[in-house]
Amino acid sequence: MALRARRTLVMIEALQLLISGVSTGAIYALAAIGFVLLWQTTGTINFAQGEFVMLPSIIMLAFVLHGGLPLWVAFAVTLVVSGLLLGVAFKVLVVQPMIRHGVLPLVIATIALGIFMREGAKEFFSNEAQPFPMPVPYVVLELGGVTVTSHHLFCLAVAVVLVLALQWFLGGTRTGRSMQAVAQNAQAAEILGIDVKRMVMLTFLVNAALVTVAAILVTPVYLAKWDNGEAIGLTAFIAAIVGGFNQVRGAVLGGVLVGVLENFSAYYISTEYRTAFPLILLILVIMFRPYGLLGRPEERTV
Amino acid sequence: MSAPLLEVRGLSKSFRGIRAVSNVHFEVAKGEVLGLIGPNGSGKSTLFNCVLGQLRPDAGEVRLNGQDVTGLDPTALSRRGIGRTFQLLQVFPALSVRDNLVLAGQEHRGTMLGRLFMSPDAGQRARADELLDLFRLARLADEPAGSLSYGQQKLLDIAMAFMAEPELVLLDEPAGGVNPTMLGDVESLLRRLNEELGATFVVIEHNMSFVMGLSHRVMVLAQGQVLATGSPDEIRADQRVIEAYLGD
Amino acid sequence: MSKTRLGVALAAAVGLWSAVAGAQDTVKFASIIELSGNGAAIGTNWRDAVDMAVEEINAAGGILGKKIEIEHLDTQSNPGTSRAVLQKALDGDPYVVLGPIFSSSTRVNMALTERAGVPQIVGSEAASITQQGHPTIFRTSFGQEMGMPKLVNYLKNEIKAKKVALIWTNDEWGKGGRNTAKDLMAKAGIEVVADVSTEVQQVDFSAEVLKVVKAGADAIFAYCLEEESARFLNELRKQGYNGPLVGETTLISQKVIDLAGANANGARGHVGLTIDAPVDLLQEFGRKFEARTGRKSDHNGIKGYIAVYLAKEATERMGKFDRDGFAKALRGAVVTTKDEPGVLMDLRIDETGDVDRESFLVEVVDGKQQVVKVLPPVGDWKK
Amino acid sequence: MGTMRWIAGGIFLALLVLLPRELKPYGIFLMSNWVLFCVVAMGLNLTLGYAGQISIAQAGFLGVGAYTTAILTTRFGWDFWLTLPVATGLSFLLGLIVGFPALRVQHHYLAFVTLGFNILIYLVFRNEDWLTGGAFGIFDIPRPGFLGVDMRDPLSFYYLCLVFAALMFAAAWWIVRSPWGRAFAALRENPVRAASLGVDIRTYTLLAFAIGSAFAGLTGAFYASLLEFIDPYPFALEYSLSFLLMVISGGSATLIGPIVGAGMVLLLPEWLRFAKDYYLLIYALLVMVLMAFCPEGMVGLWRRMVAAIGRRRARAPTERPT
Repeated sequence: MALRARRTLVMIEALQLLISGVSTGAIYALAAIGFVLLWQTTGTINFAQGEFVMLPSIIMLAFVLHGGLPLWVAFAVTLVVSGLLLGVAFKVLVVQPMIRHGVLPLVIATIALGIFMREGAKEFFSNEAQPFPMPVPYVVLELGGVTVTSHHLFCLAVAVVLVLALQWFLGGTRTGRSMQAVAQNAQAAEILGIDVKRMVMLTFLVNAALVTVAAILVTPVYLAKWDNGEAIGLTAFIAAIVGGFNQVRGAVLGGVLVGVLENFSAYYISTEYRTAFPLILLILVIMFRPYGLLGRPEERTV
Repeated sequence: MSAPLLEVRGLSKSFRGIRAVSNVHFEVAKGEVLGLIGPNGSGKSTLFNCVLGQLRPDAGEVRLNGQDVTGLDPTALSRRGIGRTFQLLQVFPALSVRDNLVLAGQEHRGTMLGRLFMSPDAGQRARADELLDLFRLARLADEPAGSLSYGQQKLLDIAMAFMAEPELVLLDEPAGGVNPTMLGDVESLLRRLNEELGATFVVIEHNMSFVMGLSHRVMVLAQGQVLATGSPDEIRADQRVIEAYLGD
Repeated sequence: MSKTRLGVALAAAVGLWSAVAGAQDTVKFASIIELSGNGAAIGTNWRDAVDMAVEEINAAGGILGKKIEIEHLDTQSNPGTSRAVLQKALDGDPYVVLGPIFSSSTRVNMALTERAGVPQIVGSEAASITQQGHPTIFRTSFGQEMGMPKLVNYLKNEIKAKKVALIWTNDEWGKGGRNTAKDLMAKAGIEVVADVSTEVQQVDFSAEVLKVVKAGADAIFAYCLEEESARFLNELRKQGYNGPLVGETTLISQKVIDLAGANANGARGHVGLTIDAPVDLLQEFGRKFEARTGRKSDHNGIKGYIAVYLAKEATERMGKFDRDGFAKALRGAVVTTKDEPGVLMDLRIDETGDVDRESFLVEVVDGKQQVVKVLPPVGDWKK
Repeated sequence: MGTMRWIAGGIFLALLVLLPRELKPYGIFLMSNWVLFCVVAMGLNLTLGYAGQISIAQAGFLGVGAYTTAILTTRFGWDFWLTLPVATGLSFLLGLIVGFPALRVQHHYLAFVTLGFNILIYLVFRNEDWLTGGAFGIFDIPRPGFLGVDMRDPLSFYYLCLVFAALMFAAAWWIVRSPWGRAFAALRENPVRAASLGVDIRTYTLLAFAIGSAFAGLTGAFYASLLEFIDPYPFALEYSLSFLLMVISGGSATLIGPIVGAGMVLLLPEWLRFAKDYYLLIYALLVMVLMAFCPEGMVGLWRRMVAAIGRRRARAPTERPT
């Protein structure tokens, strides 16, 4: 009897960790998807992806605090601003001039861009963390010993809807399929009469939208601060690679897996090494399934 | 007749159930030039890559001087005396012409650690200059290989395959993309190498007059199998070969 | 061109040249402080409060007639950089060095001031700093070895906790506090039933909080940085914990209350310095600071403010600018607010450079700090 | 051109010897730091620039050497000089291990594996208190004794670092012009072709990592001694990114690129101090501009300028009307 009670307790704990992990992981997944899309279409490894999540949260908060806008209006406005800054300006001013020089200079440039965004947010907004309003009314539910908040459920719902919509868009619409075609082989797509430039721009806009959504989901828990991007960016890389660098589904799996793995390893193994476990997973995946858990092997070139 | 230099027995290779090379047998004698022809997709390059360790054959064996070398990696095969060129031009554009040659020879002698303490030219300079003269590249010796014309790079590519004094050289389309004037140079060079220095070749080529003029024997591949083997004249007259080329 | 002039010209050209010592009627203070990196928020409070003190003193005629000239150098929250910039500051021959706050930075660079014989007044709290025998180091807030016993006593005597769960930020400050607390608890017969570290910038606290909550402790002792404290509090309340919760200043500071909102209610913390203390001078400082910067000062601002006035007091007691006499003037000295209102509270400097004075036990009630108890100084010098 | 280069080198060396005599301790410290980081960047340049293997773990390797020396000198009372072979050997070994993934994956995958290794190394430094002192670090690391000179004097220690850096520069130069250097270049440009020419690309790939790592590890010993204190922070990921920046912004696959790059990364923030709080902003912007207009780094920019001047000179007579 005591054993059974213990078992139930263990189950409840595991469930608690799982739910938090999945909901945090869903947010990582959004950033990871954008990361993967950029890689697919332009070969950009965006080392500033974490800052791409941080900046919209700061902008949104600025609209709320200084502009007096309700959060959802601020979100809509920020979506536009992100599209311009993180989509159009990023593509035109950073990626376009540098991509022809190869991967490394662009890597360096995005690292510098990350510093630039961090310092900018610190200088022109605040060097301290700020609270961020919840997008939906905050309710704590207790279901059989497991605590779930309305925010958890909201994160999950948004992520699921967004990923399904994205899958449908990429697979079921003409524009989406064109985007996929460009991602797989830009030259062939061009021959097929696809407007490659437009598709690439669209990818950058989709990324901008994804990070903005990620921002409104993560910041209420994580707080708004200029250096928040570091941890999120790193986790998004790991998620993207673990899941599969050339697959949207893969990035989703990767994000959730990393979120859950962090929680479980912190609880059952070691909090001091909580960041190590996703990295070990990353190294194992790269060594034994370099194209990711759900990814396809890339074409071999001799 | 002495043992053949290269002996390939029952070699097969499939990709996802499609047989690219199927039960291929052939031999190359010392001093011989064997031409390897066949329509696109007939398995020539796959056969080459299996022999040269780029791909692992599913079945069959490859013997060099009677020794089993099946499944050895390209580095080991190179050190055992097989040189090769690739279908696409492959020189090291940032290295000088001479350095390309020295590189092609330096790993065949001495020890790994020894090479760190060797003179920079690894004792290969004389041999490199000899080949530069032979291939008429001497005046370009210190230019980066990337600055050479296509034909000159092709020559350099072939010269690199010969640098380590290999027993056997496999050339994958040595005439591909070379302009007609240069083509004669390439052909006469290869013939000289064969006749004067006794070099042994296997040559994949699409240019029929080139390969027929150079080879002692020609082997025809179609759909992964050996269709015919014989002297250039016999092959020219073989009805099956003509059909294979015109067929599909 | 002579060798020297060539060198000077080149050095100037490469930008390595430190400014030549200032004019005769000024005295140079160097402040080595966290202005970027993850200590930027606390360092900024320090800087602004130090500037405020310097302006006040200069407006009132300076120290012994000399105006203070202050330069702030950024440690980038990095110990290596803090050492480099302190070296740079020492090249300019300052009278006294203020800062830094991060203990790791102080521990790296204090050897330099010791070698140069320059007094250093730091904002760090790690116990080890005043135990290295540095002859001219001082601090203006409690070190962990002064603050922690007060807290452990409180856990033992007031809360009557037998089992305590510890949660701490995994950096040198958090780990140092945890080590000190663990030792003291062992001596006090309190069992540590959970010992959980957290990362700076950690996103999800659910695993850590679950560990702490499920440990079956009588009380939770939290020793996290302010942002981590806020994230921790949010998750803790989410998981429904309402038992006793104690910590240091960083658990219940105004910043944490701003970030965690109602979730901070009920948390108790030991506070050495707070602008909400029932002390007129502290409250007045808080108002002046807010008027000047638009922000509320945390304890780090108060530390910096007192540091400047402490240097002034030491100098005026000597009647001259004398680095060697500085330590003699302060060590073992009691400084009351009657002597120097700028120290804000009566205090005593002990023989190692540590400070002793009253402190407060504060509880967050309805989003406000409320002083529950005034804790007397460790020593009995007051009466 | 050849003599010009020797003269320029001589002037540069003379500056390195004479300039610090005029500097205050902070300037000397900065220069010591710079010459040491030059060696770390040279090592990464061998791995990344010459052999084409992306590595984002250089700061971790530096840390392995620094901790080895720190632990052996403070805990076991070893002489500084005796710790050098151990520091070098350990970092060499670790470089081999980190290099193994490069046999399977390349490009961005390799970047992320090595990045992961760096964070793991950092976590070990920070968490294993019993070995590394954890977040508290290790204090009172001695300066080496050398011919009875007091190395606590910043200038003397700077000269020791300078001699060390000069020797390492010579070693890098030797490796690059030896047959190994040629094999590294082949590995970078076309590993498949190289293998077909008998170049053992597996061994060379591992060597490229191990040598680059050993350069960093050996430097770590001097770095620990320079700071006299180490904690985990200077060996975190962001410093590996800094070393990457040094190599790329200076000019990869050139001998002086890392020297220029290390100078830029260390000294540029010093020059920008006038900008106060904005210096990192300006710094980041400058890096982006450099990458956009001159991805071959400063050495590439210099070469382009020289070439442009050469062209103008060659063209000048024809342009002038007669």
